[in-house]
Amino acid sequence: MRLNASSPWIPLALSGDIPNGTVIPATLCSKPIAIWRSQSGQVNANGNRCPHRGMRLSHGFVRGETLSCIYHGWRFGQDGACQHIPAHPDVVPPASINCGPLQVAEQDGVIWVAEDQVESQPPRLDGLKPLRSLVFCAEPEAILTASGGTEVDLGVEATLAGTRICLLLQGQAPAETLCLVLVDQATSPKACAEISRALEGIRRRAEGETEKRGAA
Amino acid sequence: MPDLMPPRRERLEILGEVNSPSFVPWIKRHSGRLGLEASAFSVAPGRIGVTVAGQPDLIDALEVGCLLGPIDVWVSAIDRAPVADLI
Amino acid sequence: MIDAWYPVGLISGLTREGRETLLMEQPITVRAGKTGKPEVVTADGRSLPIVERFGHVWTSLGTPEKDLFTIPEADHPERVLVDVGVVRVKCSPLRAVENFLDIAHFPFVHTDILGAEPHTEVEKYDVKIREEEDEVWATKVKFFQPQAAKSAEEGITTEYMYRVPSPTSSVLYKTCPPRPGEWDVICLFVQPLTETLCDVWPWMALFDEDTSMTDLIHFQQLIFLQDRSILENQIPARLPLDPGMETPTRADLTSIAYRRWLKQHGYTYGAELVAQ
Amino acid sequence: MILYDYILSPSCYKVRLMAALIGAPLELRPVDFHPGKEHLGEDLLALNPAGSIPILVDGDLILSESAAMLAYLAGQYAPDWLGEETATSRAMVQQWLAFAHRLTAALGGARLVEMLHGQGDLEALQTAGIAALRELEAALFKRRLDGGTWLVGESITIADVACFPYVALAPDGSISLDPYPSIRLWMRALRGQAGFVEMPGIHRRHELAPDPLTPAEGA
Repeated sequence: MRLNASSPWIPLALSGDIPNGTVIPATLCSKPIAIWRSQSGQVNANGNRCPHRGMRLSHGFVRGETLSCIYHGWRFGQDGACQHIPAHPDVVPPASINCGPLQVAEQDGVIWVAEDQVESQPPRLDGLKPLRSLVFCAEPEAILTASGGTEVDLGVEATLAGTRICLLLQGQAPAETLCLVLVDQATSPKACAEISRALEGIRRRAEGETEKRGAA
Repeated sequence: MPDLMPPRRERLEILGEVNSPSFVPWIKRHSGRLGLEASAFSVAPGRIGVTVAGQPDLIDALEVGCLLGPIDVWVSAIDRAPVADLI
Repeated sequence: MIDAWYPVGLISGLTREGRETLLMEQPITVRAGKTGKPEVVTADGRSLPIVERFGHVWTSLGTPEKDLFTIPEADHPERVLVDVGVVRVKCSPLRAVENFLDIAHFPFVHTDILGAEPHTEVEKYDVKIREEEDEVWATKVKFFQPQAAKSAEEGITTEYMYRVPSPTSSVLYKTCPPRPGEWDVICLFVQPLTETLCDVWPWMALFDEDTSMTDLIHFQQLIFLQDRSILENQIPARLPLDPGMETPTRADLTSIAYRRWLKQHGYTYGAELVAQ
Repeated sequence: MILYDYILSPSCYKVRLMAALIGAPLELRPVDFHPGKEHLGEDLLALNPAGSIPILVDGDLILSESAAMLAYLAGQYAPDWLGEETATSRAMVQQWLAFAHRLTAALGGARLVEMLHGQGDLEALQTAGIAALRELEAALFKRRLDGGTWLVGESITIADVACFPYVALAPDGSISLDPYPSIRLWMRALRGQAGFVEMPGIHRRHELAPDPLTPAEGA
């Protein structure tokens, strides 16, 4: 499967999974990154490595409009630039000390990250709303097979519990795929619950398939 | 945020087994990361000189980084002296 | 590093059947011999040299040129000697030592115990590689601590000295609240299992008549285990000997001196030579 | 009320955390579990022949199961934490208390092997741990669909406290929590409760303390 062939934007999380004042780890083209949302609601993404001594920033905390490293409290702004070094409180850090900011866009309830500067907007997901994200210990091909759906640019379209769903797939590591699940906008909460349960079944089948192939 | 510390200009003399060709570019890169202006490099056997300008604590940080440096150099000492007349 | 001494078990924990473990990827067995004296043997039956000191059994895969370092202060008869036990950490043995030498993380990792915001500033301190002893020493290290030791009730500025006498051991001397003028001795002895996995054996020699042994053990385990999630989440896993991808500052001077000393001796087991 | 306690035991932490969250008085009696194996000594075996900790002693009452301790503390000091008085709610709380045993066996087992030299089939423990985390994630996602935050009902219960510690410490057993957004949000909500206390491996939420760089209001 060739995922996401036509867009530089990679879908990496659902908006609802990152409320204000939180940070999560993610993987962008097998590179660890941190995605965080400031107290005012602004989403940001950067490398998941503090430029000071290499601590994962996804273990840190969001205070106001800044992300702090849990190790020594180095504080970074939305442009990725270091704003404060607690061990040397009088220093005004230069913008060149930064945690590798990435371009990020939030659209249709999905958070998209791009490796390089891009002018375009992420693809629209018309008529769909986000449901949940799952990680499959399986390759995208196995997920396609298990879902009984058809391949589209960003992953798979399928029908589950009588509803149109879209699985945005992103390989994170060998046999590890992030799956952002979108459902038809009109789906009722009851149907959403049903789809969520059915997804667990697709995951079992896809992982069973991957295991079989691995053993062969 | 107010700029609490006035910038300073200093001459660093980096002594030791420092003549690997990797070191000067390394110092330039590291100075750049620290937002320091590094200029007037001079290279002699067992010695690299560089003039840097910027916040004192960040010049300290450059000294700390250079003390370790890349794997193919051995820095035995770094002498620092203020350059008074340039700012 | 093969000729250095490494801790491989508590003397008090020795058994006849022994404990199977690793030392720099070599399988070894640490056990009490027939006379009760400790023995360390490799998988191919080679007996390794032994030192019994500071509550632990020490051994070496090579031929140690020097005797194991000493801690004269620890011999004081009134000190309580504390075997803290062992914790396995998925990190480079060198990273475990480096973290132990660091005070700037206290307010964020050991919050309200060893440090607290807004007292985050690290004052200048002295660091040198002492040529005669061939050890790294950091002295006049001062930091504000809300609860400096189990016996401390309120915040004080605590003074520390750090010492690295062997590649994976560190000794910390810190102000001893009940005995002004004396130092508490807290050690971190690290057994390198692989380049990215280690067993950490903290050990202490304290002046503290009031606190129970169990409380002392728990306090040190609490502190050390707070560091574990940090140590397992630094990138790269091995300790960089080139800081080109990092931003050390004056507060990191002990860490840098330790790395310089490792580099000077070619102690690179668990180290990353090129910045990445 | 005396808790025979070990600082690194997630099961002991459950009881410390519960007491802190509801403001129940608790006298701690530290047990030299590691390296001293005091829990297997005569004195503690006399209290709890199973040789496990925690042990909670209140007068003549001796409890050796952490779930029972949570129920006892809540019953004494904060009955709301037992859940609503409906058959469904009571059953669901029991369901999660039993589920917490699976977390202890799998995630706790992996943690003992990876951290404290315990014995066990690490891969099997991790597989069981991941299965349990996926089950929890699915249940918490379902709760989010209904607008809920906690495992049972509208407010936090002993079920949440019982499941929290071993889940939060899953990385100690080399089991990543990265794939579980709903678990992450649930843990964050619990760590944000008034009275929350930490244990090694579970950090506090620093952002809840006043920002030292922002002058306090009125200052």
